[in-house]
Amino acid sequence: MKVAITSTGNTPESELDQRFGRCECFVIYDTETNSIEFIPNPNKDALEGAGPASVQIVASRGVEKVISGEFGIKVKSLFDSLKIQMIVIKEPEKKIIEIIDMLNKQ
Amino acid sequence: MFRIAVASGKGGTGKTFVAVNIFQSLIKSGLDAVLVDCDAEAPNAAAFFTKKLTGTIAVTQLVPVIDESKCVYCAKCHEYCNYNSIFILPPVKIIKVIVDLCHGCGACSVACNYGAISEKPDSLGTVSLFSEKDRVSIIESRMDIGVMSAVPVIKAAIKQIDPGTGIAILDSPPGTSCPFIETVATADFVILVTEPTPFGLSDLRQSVETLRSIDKPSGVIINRAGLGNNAVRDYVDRQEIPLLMEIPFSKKTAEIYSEGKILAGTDPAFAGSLVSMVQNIIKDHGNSSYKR
Amino acid sequence: MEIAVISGKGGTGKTSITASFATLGGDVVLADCDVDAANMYLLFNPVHDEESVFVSGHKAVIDYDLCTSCALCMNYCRFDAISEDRGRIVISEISCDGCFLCSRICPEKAITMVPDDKSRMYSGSFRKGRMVYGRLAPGEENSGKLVNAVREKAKQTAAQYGLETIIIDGPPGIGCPVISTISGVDRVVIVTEATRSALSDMERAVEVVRKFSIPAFVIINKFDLNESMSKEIEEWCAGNNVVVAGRLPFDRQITEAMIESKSINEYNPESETGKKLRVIWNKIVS
Amino acid sequence: MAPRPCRLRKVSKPPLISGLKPYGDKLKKENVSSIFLFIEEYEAIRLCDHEIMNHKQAANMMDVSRPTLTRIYTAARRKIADALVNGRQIIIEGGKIYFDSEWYQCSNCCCYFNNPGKMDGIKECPLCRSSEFTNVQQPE
Repeated sequence: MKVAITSTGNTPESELDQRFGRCECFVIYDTETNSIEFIPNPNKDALEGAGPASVQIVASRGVEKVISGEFGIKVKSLFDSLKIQMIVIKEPEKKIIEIIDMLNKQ
Repeated sequence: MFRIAVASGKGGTGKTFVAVNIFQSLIKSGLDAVLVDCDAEAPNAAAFFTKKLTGTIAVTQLVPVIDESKCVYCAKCHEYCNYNSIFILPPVKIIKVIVDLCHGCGACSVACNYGAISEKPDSLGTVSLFSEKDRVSIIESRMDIGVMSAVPVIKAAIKQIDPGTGIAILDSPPGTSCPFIETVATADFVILVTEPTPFGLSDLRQSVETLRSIDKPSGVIINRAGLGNNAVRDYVDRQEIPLLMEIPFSKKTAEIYSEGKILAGTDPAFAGSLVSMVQNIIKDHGNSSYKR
Repeated sequence: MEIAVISGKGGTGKTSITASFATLGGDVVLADCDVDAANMYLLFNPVHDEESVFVSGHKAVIDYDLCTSCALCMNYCRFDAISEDRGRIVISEISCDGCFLCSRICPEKAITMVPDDKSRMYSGSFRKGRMVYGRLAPGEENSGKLVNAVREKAKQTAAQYGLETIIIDGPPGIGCPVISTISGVDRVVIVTEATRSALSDMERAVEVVRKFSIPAFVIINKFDLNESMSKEIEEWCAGNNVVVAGRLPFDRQITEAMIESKSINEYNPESETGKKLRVIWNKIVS
Repeated sequence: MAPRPCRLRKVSKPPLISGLKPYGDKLKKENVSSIFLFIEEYEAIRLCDHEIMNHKQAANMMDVSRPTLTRIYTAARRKIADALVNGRQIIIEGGKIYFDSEWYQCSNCCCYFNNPGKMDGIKECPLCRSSEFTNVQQPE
């Protein structure tokens, strides 16, 4: 299963980015193969509609879950219709690697 | 027709106060005038008058509707859309229009080679017409909540002015951004209403610079004169901007206004000075024929 | 905590009240999101140490060496931005929305889109903490985006300097910039005054805030200019479950304080207005 | 063969009221039973007759097929007509539904999450696998 996490940088030591649409970077983590991919967010500075455009990026990677600090209204309804689970973590200092560890823990 | 826009950089300087009083004074002295409330975000000029609502015009923009049976998910519309308002996931055949983000530019329907995009009107706001004796005398623009830009509604309101009218008074939106420019660009003369405070001065300066950049003649009315300091007067003198009038601060005036009443209705001297001010403006700038 | 101060109508004293809150709040980040008319810096004279360019959109520009005046772009433009003037195609910078369509369909590739980069964002320090403010170049659109940029910068600044309270001076009206200002904040303060037009504008502002289900507080400024109107506002609030945090009298000292580049709570903290604002502030943050 | 499990219906907005009471002189209080309008039926009426959607749009909103929506809608109208004509009280409750805005908070790691699958209930936190979580309105 693939999970998308919003990140403030492109290393596992980076912290979770609280913004979904305008995060620095998306992390696509595959729980089966343990592979991590970092995708810089091209919509970071989009004038409008960064949220939906970012949904498009992560959804096209086939993720089933997405982890971020907050989701906007438009983003929520899009993920809902795509049946992708949203997980909100309200701890900005959480590191990407810590989140991945949680996902791996049985 | 001569068009005068009443504007102010900052909100609450008494722009609407000046606009409704000028309009009332012109009408009372038998002149042919129309008042256009271009402050589409917060229109309230019409509330001062008891005119009859005689018509409303829905202002819409065209938003795309996608026929999924014709769509081949080529994503060209998405690529053409500069506002991120088309959401598409070709592998799973999902395409959605996010109407809230759409500016109605029509690029997506141009992009589509498969005839899958048609368009439908989506509400942006309304223009209301208030009349007296079968003649439209107040035009009000009002945008819907959550709409991106007031500009299309303002444009639609200005279009409603009967070219045969003598004088049009445009109550402009505050600020110096797009809606303001849209309004003042159609005017022959701009009256800037300010107040003698540091905030008032800072905003006046910005408005003056903006108007200079588009070559619009303007003059200044200092409202609530005596309340603050002389910095605004000094600025106006230095910049050689005509000082059209000073309206002294009085609690009485503020009270009359707060009740939704018009000072010029009870103060003939004030009404008279507004009419002569307008007549002087027209005399000086009447030949600067408005072009768009 | 993020607190946004807005008003349906301009000139209700929103900026002066926000300035007082900044004084009362101790070490704060003050974000001036009234980007059309950012005035807060006049009161606090911040020393700005950072300036960044804000691109507010794009505008179409014609290369007349390539243009054949075929007017195709004119027929496609939905914003009435393109016209013909004596055989020459002209694009109005004012009306152009930056949709890129004309540049895409031009058979001669004569139209290019250039970024609008005249707007600026500043951040710096002032006597009560840090301050972030934007300045929109005249005639620019997308103030909502600049508001977002200012708020984002304010959040970063708060984290960087360990400041807990962010106070936002919002834009007037109810348009897109206002929505950008209040979405996701913890408290919204709506400043109104005792006039008929301010009431109707406040109703619209409350309607917008409702959509976000954020606790809202109303302050009736200059209530004594028309006490019956002020009553009417209070009744409306009571009937619509809106908390009136307090009423402030008309006070010339606010203007006097402004001329001295001070908030009323710095200029005369023991004045009636100063005391009342202190009570209101405590009510809002509690 | 066991009957096919019923697909859960998506409801975007919980009803404001929990029912309606009839009034009038000729009302016989004793032998008139209440009508139970299911929440999915309420939603169908809301979408079709209040939001003025066609059945296809409403079916999309509720995540059911068009014929199912029409069935729910027809049942709802019958019930409302019965209540109107016979002076019955309407009680809005029950039904196989889930709310669109349904969110949970994990008691262990404090994260918030929603349940987009909906067909099967949630057993554990998707992050830390804790089985302790509570239903919340929306993440703050």
